[in-house]
Amino acid sequence: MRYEAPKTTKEAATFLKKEKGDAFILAGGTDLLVKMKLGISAPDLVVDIKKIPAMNAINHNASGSKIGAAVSGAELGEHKGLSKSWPGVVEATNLIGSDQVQSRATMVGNLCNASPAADSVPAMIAAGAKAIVVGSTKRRTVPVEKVVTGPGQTSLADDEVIEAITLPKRGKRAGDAYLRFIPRTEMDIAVVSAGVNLTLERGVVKTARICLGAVAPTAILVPAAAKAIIGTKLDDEALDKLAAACSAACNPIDDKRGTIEYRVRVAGVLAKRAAKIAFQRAGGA
Amino acid sequence: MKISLSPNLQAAADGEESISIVAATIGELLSKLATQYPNMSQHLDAGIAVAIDGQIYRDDWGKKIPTDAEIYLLPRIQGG
Amino acid sequence: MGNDTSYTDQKFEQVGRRVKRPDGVDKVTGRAKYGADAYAPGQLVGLILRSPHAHARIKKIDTSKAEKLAGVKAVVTYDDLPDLTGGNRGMMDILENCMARGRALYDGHAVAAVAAVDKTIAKRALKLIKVTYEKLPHVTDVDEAMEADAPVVQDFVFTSGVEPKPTKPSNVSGISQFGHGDVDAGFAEADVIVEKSYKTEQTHQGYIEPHACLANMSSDGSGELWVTTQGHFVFRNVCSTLLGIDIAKLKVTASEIGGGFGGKTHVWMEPVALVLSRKANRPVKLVMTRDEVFKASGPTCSTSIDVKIGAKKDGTITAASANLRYQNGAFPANWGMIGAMTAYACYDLKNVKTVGYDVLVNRPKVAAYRAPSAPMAAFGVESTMDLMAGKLGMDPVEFRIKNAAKEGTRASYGPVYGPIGIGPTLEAVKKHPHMRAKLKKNQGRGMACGFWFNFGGQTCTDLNIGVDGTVSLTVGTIDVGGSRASLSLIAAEELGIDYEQVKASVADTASLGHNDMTEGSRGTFSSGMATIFAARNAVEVMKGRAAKMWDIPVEDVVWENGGAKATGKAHSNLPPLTLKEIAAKSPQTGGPIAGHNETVADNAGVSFASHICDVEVDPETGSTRVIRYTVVQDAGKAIHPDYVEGQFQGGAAQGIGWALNEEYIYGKDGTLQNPGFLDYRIPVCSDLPFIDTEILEIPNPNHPYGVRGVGETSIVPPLAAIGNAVSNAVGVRLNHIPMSPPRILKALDEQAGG
Amino acid sequence: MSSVLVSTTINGDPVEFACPPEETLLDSLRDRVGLTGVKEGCGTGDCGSCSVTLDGRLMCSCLVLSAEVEGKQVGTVEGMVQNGQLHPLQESFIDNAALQCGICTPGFLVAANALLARNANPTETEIRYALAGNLCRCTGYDKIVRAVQVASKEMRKKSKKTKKK
Repeated sequence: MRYEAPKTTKEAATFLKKEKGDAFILAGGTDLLVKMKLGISAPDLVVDIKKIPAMNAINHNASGSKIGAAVSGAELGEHKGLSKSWPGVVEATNLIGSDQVQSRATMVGNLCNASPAADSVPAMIAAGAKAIVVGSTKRRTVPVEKVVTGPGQTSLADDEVIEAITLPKRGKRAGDAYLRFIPRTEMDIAVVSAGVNLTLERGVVKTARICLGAVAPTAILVPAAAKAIIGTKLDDEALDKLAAACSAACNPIDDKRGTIEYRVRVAGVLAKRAAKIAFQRAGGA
Repeated sequence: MKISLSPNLQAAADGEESISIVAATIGELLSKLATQYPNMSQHLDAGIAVAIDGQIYRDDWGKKIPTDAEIYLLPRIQGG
Repeated sequence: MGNDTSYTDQKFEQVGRRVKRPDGVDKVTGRAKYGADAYAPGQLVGLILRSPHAHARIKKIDTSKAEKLAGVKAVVTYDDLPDLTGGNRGMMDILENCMARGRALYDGHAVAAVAAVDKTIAKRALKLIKVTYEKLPHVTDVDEAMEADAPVVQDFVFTSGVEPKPTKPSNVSGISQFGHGDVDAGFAEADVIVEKSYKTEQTHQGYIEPHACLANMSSDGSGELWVTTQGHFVFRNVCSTLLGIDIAKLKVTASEIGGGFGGKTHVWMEPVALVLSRKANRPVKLVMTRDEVFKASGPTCSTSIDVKIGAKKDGTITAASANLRYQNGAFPANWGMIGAMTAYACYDLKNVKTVGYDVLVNRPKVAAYRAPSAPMAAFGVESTMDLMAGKLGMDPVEFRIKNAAKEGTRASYGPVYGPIGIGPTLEAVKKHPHMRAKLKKNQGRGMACGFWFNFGGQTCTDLNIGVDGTVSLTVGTIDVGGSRASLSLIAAEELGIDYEQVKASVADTASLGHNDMTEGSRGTFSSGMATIFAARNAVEVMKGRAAKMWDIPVEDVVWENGGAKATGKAHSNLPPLTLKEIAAKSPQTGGPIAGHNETVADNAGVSFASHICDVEVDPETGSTRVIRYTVVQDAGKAIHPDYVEGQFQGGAAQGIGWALNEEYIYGKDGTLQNPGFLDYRIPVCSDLPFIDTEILEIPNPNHPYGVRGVGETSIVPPLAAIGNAVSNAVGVRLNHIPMSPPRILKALDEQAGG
Repeated sequence: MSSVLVSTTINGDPVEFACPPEETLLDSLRDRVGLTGVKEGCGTGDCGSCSVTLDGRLMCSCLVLSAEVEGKQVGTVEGMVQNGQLHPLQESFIDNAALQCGICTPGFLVAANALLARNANPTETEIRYALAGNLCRCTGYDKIVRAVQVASKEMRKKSKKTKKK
């Protein structure tokens, strides 16, 4: 195995392009090193992106936010402006693992690991986040929901690296929230999760995006669930419809972490609870 | 003296709930048990514990058995 | 022998103090050396190749490519571990578990091993070993394994305990029955009968330190083994037998142990390390990875249990029975038998019958786990006790008090009890403020009782007094949870000196006589007993020395307050001699002063506990949180109360994990799906509340200080206590452990639907 | 296989070692630097026994490649003793019987120290969540949480005293 730590994103993409064997990006390493330990991955090349300045920056201003791919969960959580604008996204990222893992784990790593149960991903998708993708020859911007195509699979080309995640401009009457279910209080992978992002106008939900995790091969946006609450004050009837739409959208599997039955049922419960939090954060009564 | 047997040892003693052996010590008791009940050998190999008035002894041939004591034989067990 | 072990009521100066442990500084600074912390010049890295199949015939193992790889110094298979057991099937099982012999019996069963100059080469060598398997049908569930058409795990196993002797091999290795009276008559007498079946899943001890050793065999046939173990003397004897080494020529040194809970009472890979070292003629370090620990060490049984209790309207139990089916992994054992012995041990029953079934499956060889077999049986019995109390309209504590065993009760496993603590723990629960604390919505309170035998066993202890009057106490029982502190307190108590003047350490196998494992809660009990007598032995020596110093008859010397005193008017002018003064003159009065004791410390005194638990259940997700927990247990006498509390709390925490989240999950292919701490979910710090403790001291009549073992019983009640609390919180009775959120939600749904 | 040469600072001391590029910081610390206070309980970031600080941040050394620590500051349990004095957390763990087998203790100490560095007066809940990445199987965490509470109080008292001076 070779280890490289380039100084620019372009350089990183070029390393990837040139490598004939298995090449992996190393950001926080909290997935990659586990796979290496368990013998699931045996990289020929590891490209450490933490020495790339653009990857380490958080830009947050009135026109939106940009979070570098190497920014750790802990750094994200310490950013007051982001935590105020996008509490759901920040909390979701901060739920990944222990304090030890938070010092290392990144949103982009969480995304590119392409687990259906990734915590930050439903929150990012609900928030309308986009990924800035840099290849050896060109750059492009992709909605986060288009990055993961299936368990362990992404739409990125072999020479492409995500440099940063952008979040849209945040208005006043807006709120987001993310909840996941885990059997313990910490250290577990989500059994099922829900991210909700909404805006209000005169106390009524104007726009909404609802995304579920761990209930399908990828995180899924549920437009029907959004529709169920748009135009409402999030009354019980709307919430029940939201929950039903979420449960209906699920296509989960039975595995060591949960059953189909359980995931379908609890997806609705969590979406309801997350919607209530997002509504409150948006100033809804 | 009367020696009570735990149910799983009874088969080796022709199904009797208790047997009669006179022994001054645990060692004597176990050796007489082996000669008088050859089928006990598998249990003796696995280990037999001797309860004297409710106190369980696992390995102690020299332990004296009071004549009026309640003697109960049971399988030997492991701990964690 | 001949030491009087009877309890005598006495005032303690040292015993009962919460002193600093002697290994504390080493352990907080990182200086303490555990199994993986030893290094030898020229050491090789050992790795084991394991079966990926639940059950397979091994047709061929081709090691030729691995042997040729540069840097590989030894490759071994079962050919390198010939059968030297002389027909001892139990030893053969251990050997076969260390290395498969023609058949892989479970996912993770060792099939070959390598030793190489570094980890990278060793890993590459493992990949070069080609094993040709023929997959065989497998079975991992205990009930399925008992079915007539189940795949037979071991063809040498015929069910014992049945007449006539079976002619066909079976997965049921043994059937054991316990009890007394006539249960049929008892049930006929009952006003109310409750019957229920339960299942518990397999759990692992989950010690944080993986198995690790450093083996160093010499070409002269002698060897050394550094290893993390609960019993280095037993490891020495087992490894010597399996490998044909003279016992005296294998020196085993126990490292600090990073948790055991029964899981380090067996050898798993130590013989393989020794064989690799012998073949390579170099030291070999072998350390399990976490997934190897889960797959190839010894977890506890999964079980399936039927319980039936009958009672009169006034709450008197007229009969109780249970069938207990315990899965022992791929090798025969008697864990079901032990479950059958413990099930009703808390109660005074006229008619009781339990039948234990020991069953083989394609899972790893089961080892002891803290009060082995008792928690599952208690889950069934204590859950049913609550159901019965509910049917009778009685308070569950009162119902248990009414039926509790006491001195003179015939135990359900046979003998008659001496003084015991079940009644007092129940009375303490009844009085405890926890029982009266208010509960909120979706919260519930449960309680349950537990029992464990406790053991003593072979023990050997040395006590040497230095010329400066300080004392080295050398014991042979592994210190798992702070016993060096407790034993030093005992030595100080006997000698009449301060704790600080005693330093306890654990000897290697070349330096002390045989000691049994630290198991069965025996560490402080049995080494404590040997320490008392070794100290009394040393006191006798010192009295003799004092007599010499004074030039008076030894009969005129007594030992008081840490020194010798001359008695009688003739010597009233002689000021007492302190231990220190006697020690200082020891070179001139006969040489070193030592005390010694070897004993079989039987009679550890049975132990009982009652636990109270509050939970909160989220009815929409099935999530359960333990919000308050209290342990009440009889310790006989708490030598070092901090570490007694620590045992109570640690056992309760393990029980809580077992009750709620921990389980081995096998796929349809018979492979383990969750061999890691991510998905084998032991409780984390934020999962638990503070665990309150109440130590009761009902002296063990057969220990000079009244000590009972305290290490194990605390894991017995939690499963049922939590089950009872969940039932009281949301009205559903879970009969399947762990009570994971999907199981609870399903039960809630079924309740709402039906 | 070509090794990487790593120059780093460990517990304040300059250290250089060569290792394979795939080697974790955990393995290098134990097998090359001789700091065996850093323990491997799982190797997958689930138990926290290998906790270290890297430029002041708490992490699992099993999830860090040694090549990554070039030019950085590594802190381990061995660095907690200052001028021959035990750290208040170390004292408190001994005094409050917060360890039984002790294998998890170095990781807990490093994690608790990182917690108190950013939050001098944590609540019980904050302590429990901050230590959730460290598994202990012996204690049920009771005495560990109490020991951290005691140490935090002691450390606040001490820092008040030094401020007054």
